[in-house]
This record gives sequence, structure tokens and C-alpha cells, in this order.
Amino acid sequence: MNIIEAFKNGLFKENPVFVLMLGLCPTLGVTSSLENGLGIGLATTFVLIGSNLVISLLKSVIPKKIRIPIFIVVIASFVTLVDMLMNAYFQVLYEKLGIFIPLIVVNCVILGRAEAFASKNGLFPSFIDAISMGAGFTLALSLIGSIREITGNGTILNIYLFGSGFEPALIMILPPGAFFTIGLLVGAKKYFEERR
Amino acid sequence: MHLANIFTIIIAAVFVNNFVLMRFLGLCPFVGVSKKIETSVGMGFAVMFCMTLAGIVTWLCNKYILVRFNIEYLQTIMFILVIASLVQFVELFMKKFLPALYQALGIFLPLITTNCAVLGVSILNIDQGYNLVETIINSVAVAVGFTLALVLMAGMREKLELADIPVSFRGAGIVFITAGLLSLAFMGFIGIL
Amino acid sequence: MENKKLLVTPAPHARTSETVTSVMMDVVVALIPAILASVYFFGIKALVVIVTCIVFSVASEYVCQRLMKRPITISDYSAVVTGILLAFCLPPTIPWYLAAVGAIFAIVIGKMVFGGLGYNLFNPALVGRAFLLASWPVYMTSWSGPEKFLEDKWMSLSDATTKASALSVFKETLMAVKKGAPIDSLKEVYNNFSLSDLFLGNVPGSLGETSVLFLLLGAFYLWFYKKHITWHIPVTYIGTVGLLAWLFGGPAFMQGNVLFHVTAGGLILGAFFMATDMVTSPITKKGRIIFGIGAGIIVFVIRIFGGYPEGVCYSILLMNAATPLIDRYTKPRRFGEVKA
Amino acid sequence: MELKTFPQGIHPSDSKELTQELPVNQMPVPKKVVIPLSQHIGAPATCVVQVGDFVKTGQLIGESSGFISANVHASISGKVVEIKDALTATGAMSKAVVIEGDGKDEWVDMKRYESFDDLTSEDLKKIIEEAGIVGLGGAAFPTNVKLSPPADKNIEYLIINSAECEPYLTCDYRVMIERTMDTIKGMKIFMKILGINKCLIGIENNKIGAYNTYRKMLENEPDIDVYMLQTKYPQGAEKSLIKALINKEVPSGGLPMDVGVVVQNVGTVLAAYEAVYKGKPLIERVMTVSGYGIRQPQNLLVRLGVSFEEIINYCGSFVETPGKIICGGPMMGFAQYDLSVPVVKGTSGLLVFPEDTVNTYEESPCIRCAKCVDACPQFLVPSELAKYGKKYLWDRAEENGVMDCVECGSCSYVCPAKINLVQYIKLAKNEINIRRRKK
Repeated sequence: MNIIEAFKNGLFKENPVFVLMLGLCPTLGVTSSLENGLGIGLATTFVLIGSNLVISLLKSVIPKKIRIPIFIVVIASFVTLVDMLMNAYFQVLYEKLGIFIPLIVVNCVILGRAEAFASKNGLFPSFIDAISMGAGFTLALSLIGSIREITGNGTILNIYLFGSGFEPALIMILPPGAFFTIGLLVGAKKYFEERR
Repeated sequence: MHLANIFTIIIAAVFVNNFVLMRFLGLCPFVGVSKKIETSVGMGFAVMFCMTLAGIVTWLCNKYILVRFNIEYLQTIMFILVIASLVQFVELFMKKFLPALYQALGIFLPLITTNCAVLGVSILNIDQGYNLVETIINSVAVAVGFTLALVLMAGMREKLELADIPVSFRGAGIVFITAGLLSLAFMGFIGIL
Repeated sequence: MENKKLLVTPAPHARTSETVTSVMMDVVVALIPAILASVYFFGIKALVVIVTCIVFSVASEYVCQRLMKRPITISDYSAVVTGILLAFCLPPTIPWYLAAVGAIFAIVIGKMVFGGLGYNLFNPALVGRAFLLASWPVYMTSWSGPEKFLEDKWMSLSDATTKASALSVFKETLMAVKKGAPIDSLKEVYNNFSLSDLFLGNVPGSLGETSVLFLLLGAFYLWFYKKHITWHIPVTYIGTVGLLAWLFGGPAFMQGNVLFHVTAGGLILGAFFMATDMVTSPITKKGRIIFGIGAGIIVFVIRIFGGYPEGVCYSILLMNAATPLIDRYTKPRRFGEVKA
Repeated sequence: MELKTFPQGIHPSDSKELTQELPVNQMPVPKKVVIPLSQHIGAPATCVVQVGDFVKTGQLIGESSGFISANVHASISGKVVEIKDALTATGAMSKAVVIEGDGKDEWVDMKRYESFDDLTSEDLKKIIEEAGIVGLGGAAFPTNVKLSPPADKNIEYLIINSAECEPYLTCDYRVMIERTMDTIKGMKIFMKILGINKCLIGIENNKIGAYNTYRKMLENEPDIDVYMLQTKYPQGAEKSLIKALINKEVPSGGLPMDVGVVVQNVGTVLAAYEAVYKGKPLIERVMTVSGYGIRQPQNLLVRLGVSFEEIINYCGSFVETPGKIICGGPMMGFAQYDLSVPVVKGTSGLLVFPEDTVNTYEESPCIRCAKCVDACPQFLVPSELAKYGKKYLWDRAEENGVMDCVECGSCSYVCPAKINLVQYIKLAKNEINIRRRKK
């Protein structure tokens, strides 16, 4: 498989968030700032890479009937690992993301890639798949995070972008803002696709 | 335990911190299963059933296994396994002994395993330090809140089916916008309690 | 015989003269007394806000319809109604650009993405207001005035001595009582606002909601003369709030001040002009009664227990969300329907 | 006095003053008639004449061809010149017999009865069937079928439909005023056929003259009661009339006989009288020609098969350029584009409106004002049903009772958005009927 193709796929054609509508909870739940979006995106990518690699390695020894529980155990182990690592090295971010870190385990993107790709392909392709899908996911979350942070708080990565005259729309970092942002993004995407 | 305390938990879980609209948990079924009122009610009941059961079992597991053996760091693995097997078990049990209920709710059960609301409520119950009774009340109330949001959404989506929505917003777009407006309306409950 | 020009249309061949435009026009007419009252009490700034809201509502509807390549229907006055109603629930001192943003949001997100008039699920004006309140809470809760006609501040656009609205005074007192202040201070709140001021609109508040008298004037025009609204929603809505206020709104059980709770805040405006919005309220009479009672309960809960001093906007939005369900379960019993 | 009526409905201006006080005028026998073989609900009649045949007035030319069908007779004497497909008022084509009159109007031999005391119920039904009588209110359902309820239905009442709730139309009113005694005799014929002794007449209070006449004539008739009804549309819809008079609801999907009622239009009653006492088959009817676009509005007794064009010419032609010509009443009638269309058994009126009084309406989106919900005599939600029809959601339309719609048009009348609600509903009904037949 062509690496560039794989990335195009993960980032755009089959973007897990905008196209496949997977992993919506973190997409909306933690994207009140770019930092949060980036954080959960990278954490998810890490778990994705780990689980894809392990499952790809073990694919011949996993019995078909109980493959889903085994996948879950593998994913959960990596989530626990991320959980502990973040707790140790990124204390502030860890507390902000809260419950969404353990919840990476139920992110359909990860289980979906394990089932649809890693369990059928070799080590290297699975690795590329994980990175491209993870990148797509992280990109989507960062995009939503940046939009919400700029419009709702007037900052990007906590740096003030505008003068004091700018009064950000608080709603954008509140729950309704998350829904509006993704709704408008999905609408805009469709609008431009149709025009092409 | 005070009655007021129970009341607080219920109001908080159903309205103020509505899982779907304010906490963003259980969004996949919220988007996926809210096309028709009947199915969303079915999903609501299935979630309520599993959530309560999962809440109780994970609470017990936490107290008698994780805490006792000092292995709280295995919470995620343990809980997800417990929930997955619980759902599986419920499915088998229903199929065998409650075929009518299985007919109604069966199709929703596989979806619940990956419903982060179930895992979410289990973890939150522990984080909040609820006792067993509070855990049960909270789990039921969260499920009621989930069902409320789901059914409201389903009603609106049935109505939207007749609307003349701009092409770009048909499908997911309008669902998110509607959810956003619903969430905006739910902001009115902020500060209660 | 040459009859090339005979018109063939489906039956019925008789129609009433009413059109959507005429209905919307009637609503605009009904709002005129309250517009005049708001300008009289709050000065030229009120007019600026109202005009801004109307202009931006109509303009955004026009732009959306151009983008969607649909027929331009701004002449049906529905966007004008939205603009006026949005302006009515804003404080007179709000900067014009925020009013404009609210109007744009109301029309674009509240109405046009759903396909325009008739398809929106939530009252667009209230969507705009809830959006502004969540985004710029400080501006949305700083009231001024009233600065009546002929006072020096009447012409001023910027002067704003912030005052508290009747309901926010009530709320603050209520919070104080909860923290241990003497319970009789609630009575003082009731006494501090004279009923005639509340009734006329001579109090700080959102610019169109204060004048009960002039709102009722328009409402009765719509209700009895034009028959566009029925009693079901306004009466049950106001009745529920009144009843609950009397029972639980005072220092002791059954000592609440009904008239204060009905006339202070946006209840009259909401009950007659927003909850009755045809597009977003139930179509059956039974459904409208449920709508009114439900909204009434929510208003009261928010006013007494919630974080906001006023709950009219949210109560109507929440009941808007429930309207499809209410409609579905209050279908009229069909003629000759066999009871199952 | 207490006025009976049904719940909901609408109050369009009745405009009956144009013709209400004008006695029925007999139109001369036409030179040429076009007689469609399908003038009724059910199977078209089978043609029993050939081109070139000479026929007498009242001679059978089309024979009933099934359980629900009706005979068709020649309405003038003369020569059959053509058998062709002709346009009818509903816009559908029907096979039709064209007769060119010989000007003599020579009638067939007719069997008259001075009284029907010696006739059995079956005899009377036979006479009505042979005379080709169908409901003259507009639906044109074969009368003999309506008079033969299945044995398990217990019929209690005969209800005479004289509500004439359509604006402009006054033909039933004139029949009631001018032929009071004959219609009473006709009612007795129906009562004998049905074997019952209870007949109710409902008359709206804008036709108070008819009410008073019947009151007087019925003083010694304990079996026939006359009631005054509040003027409201659609009082003349069978289900609404039954609700108004005996406060019973015809079950959804059912027929009047399910609540023990047979409803007959007053014009039909007169036709039955003519068939029994005079031996006349149904070859002529009273109709109203009205509207502000016709020079001499009037109530006319016309032979069936005469063209609209001839009627219009007889009535002094148009006042100014006509904008719209309607066959039937303004609420349920059909707009016409070709005036060669003939009068048939169900034609109750011909209305002409000048060009400057007719409007076309642009549909705007439904604003859910619920005016249609408050108007629908069937307690349906027309706005919603129409949306289902528009979006081809037949199942949901069916679930929500679209088949109960009586197509009275009240919803379209009140709609401020000018949506053609009835048309979308009819579309759904049609589609569901096709699907049901396939099953």
C-alpha cells in the first residue's frame, strides 16, 4: 500500500470524524481548546499505533470467536499505559481531559481499525494505517479545538490573538458551541464538495 | 442519606449535567439511534437496564477487588471487560428467558458495549465517591437523562424529515445543529441546585 | 367560442384572503404599541437596537436564500417579526454589533439551516437571545433606564447607568435569604416595585418586555380581532407561573406576589408573542395546554432554583424541543375512530 | 330554536342570493346530446345501441354492467350518429353516445303507477334500478345499491341530504320548494324499500323557506321529521350530516349503514318519485347556473348530455371575459377548459367567474398555524397529511388516517399558505388505494 495514499485516506477520504462519524464523544467533549484537542488526539493515536501493532503481530494466534474481547484487552492495556504516562508527565492536561482518557478505550475508531485493518494486514501496513488514521483524528480534533478556542476565548494555545476590544463568544467553548462547530464544519464540507 | 441528596443527584443527572447534551457521552447512539421515536425509546430502556447493572457490578468490583488488592490502576481494563461480558450475558439471558423483551431491545444491546456513557457512568460513580444506593440512583437518572435527550431528538428528527433542509446540511449537519440548539436550551438548567 | 384563457386549478375554488404575509404583517402591527412604549421609556438607543435587529435579520435571510439558490421571500415579514422579537428581549444598552450578531445567529442557525420559514424547530428570536446570553452574559444582564422622553439621557446612545431588573433584584434577595437573610426581605422586593410601574413598563429590563399594558394591547388585537392566537398557551402559561408564584414564590406558602411574577420579566411578551409562535408550538389545543403548563413550570423552577433570574426564554426553547412529541401524542381523536 | 350541526367545519360566503328565489326554468330540448356511458361510480354501462339506430326519449342505450353500475338512457329522440370517447367534467375520458335530435322528443312507453301500495320492496328497487337512478348530490353512486344494505346491517333511519352546503348552488333548494309533495312521496318510496318508518330531513338555516314548507306539509306525517341545521360547510358530507342529525359517527373506513343510516340526496328522491309515479328514467335534472360571469344566473331543468356551451348560451352568455368555469360547487367542483363537456347525472351546477375575480395562488411553506386542524370535519391534521403526500411517505399518511379524508376542501380553503392540501391528500389516497388493490 502506498504510504501517501494511506495518509490521504486517513486525513481526508475516510477521516474518522468528518466522514465516518466515529469517536464523536471526545471530538466534542474535549475540544474547547486546541491544546485539549491535540492532547486527546495524540493520546488516541498512541493507543491506535500500539493496538494495531500488537494485534497485527498476534493476528494468527487470536481465535476468531473471542477476538473482540482480546482486542479490547489490548486496547485497554494501552489506554491504561497512556493514562499513567499522562498522569506522570502532563499533570495539568491530564486533569483537564479527565474522564475522556479512560474513555479512549471505547473510541470506535480504535476497535474499528483493529477489526477492519490490523487483524488482516501485516505489521508495517498496520503501523502506517494507525498513524494516518490517528493523524486524521488528531487533525479533526485540533481543527475543532482551534476554532472553538479562537472564537470562544480569543486565544490560540492560550496566546491572546486580538486586542482587548475583542469580546469572544463564550458559547463556543460551552457545550452548544461544540455541536454548532461540528455541524457547521460538516455542512461546509458538504457544500464545497458539491460545488466541485 | 437525605431525600434532598437523592433529589439533587437525579436533577443533576437528568437535566443539569445531562450526559449527552452537557457531558458529550453516548453521542454515537444519540446520533445513530435517534431517527425514530420508537427505537429511541427502546434504546433508552436498553441503556437504562445495562447502565444500572453495570453501575452496580463495577461498583462492587471496584470496592471488593480493585481497592482491596490495591490495583486501582487496572480500573479501565477491568471495567470495560466487566461491561462487555455483562452485555453479552444480558443478551443471552434475555434471549432465553425474556424473548419478548429481547425482541424489543435485543438489537440495541451490541451497540451498548461501545457506548461510552455506560463506561463513563461507571467511572464517574467511583470518582464521585457514591455509595451503592447513590450509584444505583445516579445510574438510573443518567439513563433517564440520556433517554430524554434521545427521545426529544427523535421527535425533532421525525419532524425534520418533512422539512426542506438545504442540501449541505442534510444528514449529520442538521442533527448536530439541532443537538446544539437543544443543548443551548438545556443551559437554562444551569445553576439549579 | 374562444376560451383559451380559462383558468384550471384544483378545488376548492374559494379561498380565504389570509396569506402568510398578511399573518406576519398582523403580528408586526400587534408589536407596534410595544415598540413605541420601549422607545418612550428607553430612548433612542432602544430604536437603534430594534432597527439593527430588523435590518440584520432581513439581510441574513436574503443572503442565505441567495446562497441556497432559493426564492427570496424576505417580503413575507417573517424576518421582520424575528428581528423585532429578538430586539425586545435585549437590554437597551447592548452594543449594536452584538445585537447584529444575535440577529444573524437567530436567522442563520435558528431558521435558515432548517430550510427557512415553517421548518425551524426553535423560535429563532429566542435562539438568538439564548446565544447572546450564553456568549456575552455581562452585556445581556446590564440593564439601564428607564429614561423617559424629554429626559437628557433619552437621546444618548452610550450612557448606561447599570440598574438591576426587578427579577434580578428578586433573585439576589432570594439567594441572600437562602444564605440566612431575613425572609421578610422578599416582601420588601415586592414593595419596592410599584405594580403600576411594572404594568406600564417604567422599570429597568429588556427593552420590549417591560410594558405589560402595550404588549397586551397588541396581544388582544391578535387574539380577539385577528384570531391568530388562541387562549390555550398564554392562559395556561401565565396561569401556571401565577399559581406556582402564589404558592411557593413568597416568604411562606401561599404568600407569593402573583402580579409581581407575572408582570416583572418577559412572561407577557413570551406568553403572547413567542410561545404562541405557530411554527414552533403544538398544533392541537390539548397540546398547547400541555405546552403552556410545561413552560410555566420551567419558568418558575428557573426563577426560584436556577442560575438565571429569568427563565422565559429557556422555558419556551425547551418546550419547542418537546413540541414534536407533544404533537404526536395529542393527535385529535379521528372522526369515527374505533376505540382500540 | 336549537340548531343542529357537526363539530368544526368552515363558513364560506354562500352567495346563494343570485339564484335562490328564481323558479326552475325548463331548458328547451337540445338538438344534440353527448351521453357518456360512465356517469356514475362503478363500472361503465355497456352500450346497447349502434351508430345509425333511431332512439326515443327514455330508451335504454347503456346497460348496467355489474353490481355497482347504472343504466343510461337517451335524453332526446333522434339518431345515434357517433359513439366516441368524450371528455367529461372531471377531466377523464368516457365512451359516449352522440344523438342528433329529430326535434320531436318522442318518448318511449312508460309504465306509471298511481300508488305503490301494491308494489313490493323488490319491485320498487327494480324500477329505480331500471330508471338508472344514481345519487344526484355529486358522487353519483348507484341508488339501488345504496338501498340494498347487507342483511346483517340494521337500518333505522333514512336521512334526506338537503343541506346543499356548497356555495352558489340552489337547485336542491328549488326542488324542495317547488316539488315538496313529490319529494315526500319519493321519501316514502325509499322508506318502503328499506322497510323502515323513520326519515329525517336536515335543512340549513340559510334555506329557511324550504324548512317552513316541509314543516307545513309534514304536519300529518309522523314518520318524517325535519330539522334546521346551522349553516356550515361541509354539512352535506354524509358523515357530517349523520353526526349533525343523530349524533352518531360513521366508523373510520365504514359506511353510513354501519350506524343504521341510509343517506339520499333530495334530488335523488325526486328522481325516484318520477320513476315510480311517472315511469320516467333519469334523463334530466335540475342544476344551478350561477356566478358573476354569467348574464342570467338561474336554476335550470336540463336534459342530460347537453353541452356546457349550450347552457351558457341559453343563459345569455358571459358578462365579460370568463376567468374560470366550474362544474359543481366552488368547494369541490372541477374547473373546466373545454365547454363541449356534457351535463351528466351528477352535475349539480355550472359556475362562471369573470377573469378579474379569479386568483392564482403561490404556495408558501406551511407555518403550522393549525387553521386546517380546526377546520377538518374529520379531525385529521391536513397540514401533516399533505406533507406526507408531498414527500411520498404513504405509510405514515395511512397511519395518520389519510383514508378518512372526505376531500371537502375545508383545509385548503382556510390555509393562509395557500397550499393545495386536498390535492396532496388525494395523491396519497390514490397511491394507497393502488397499493391495496395490488395486495
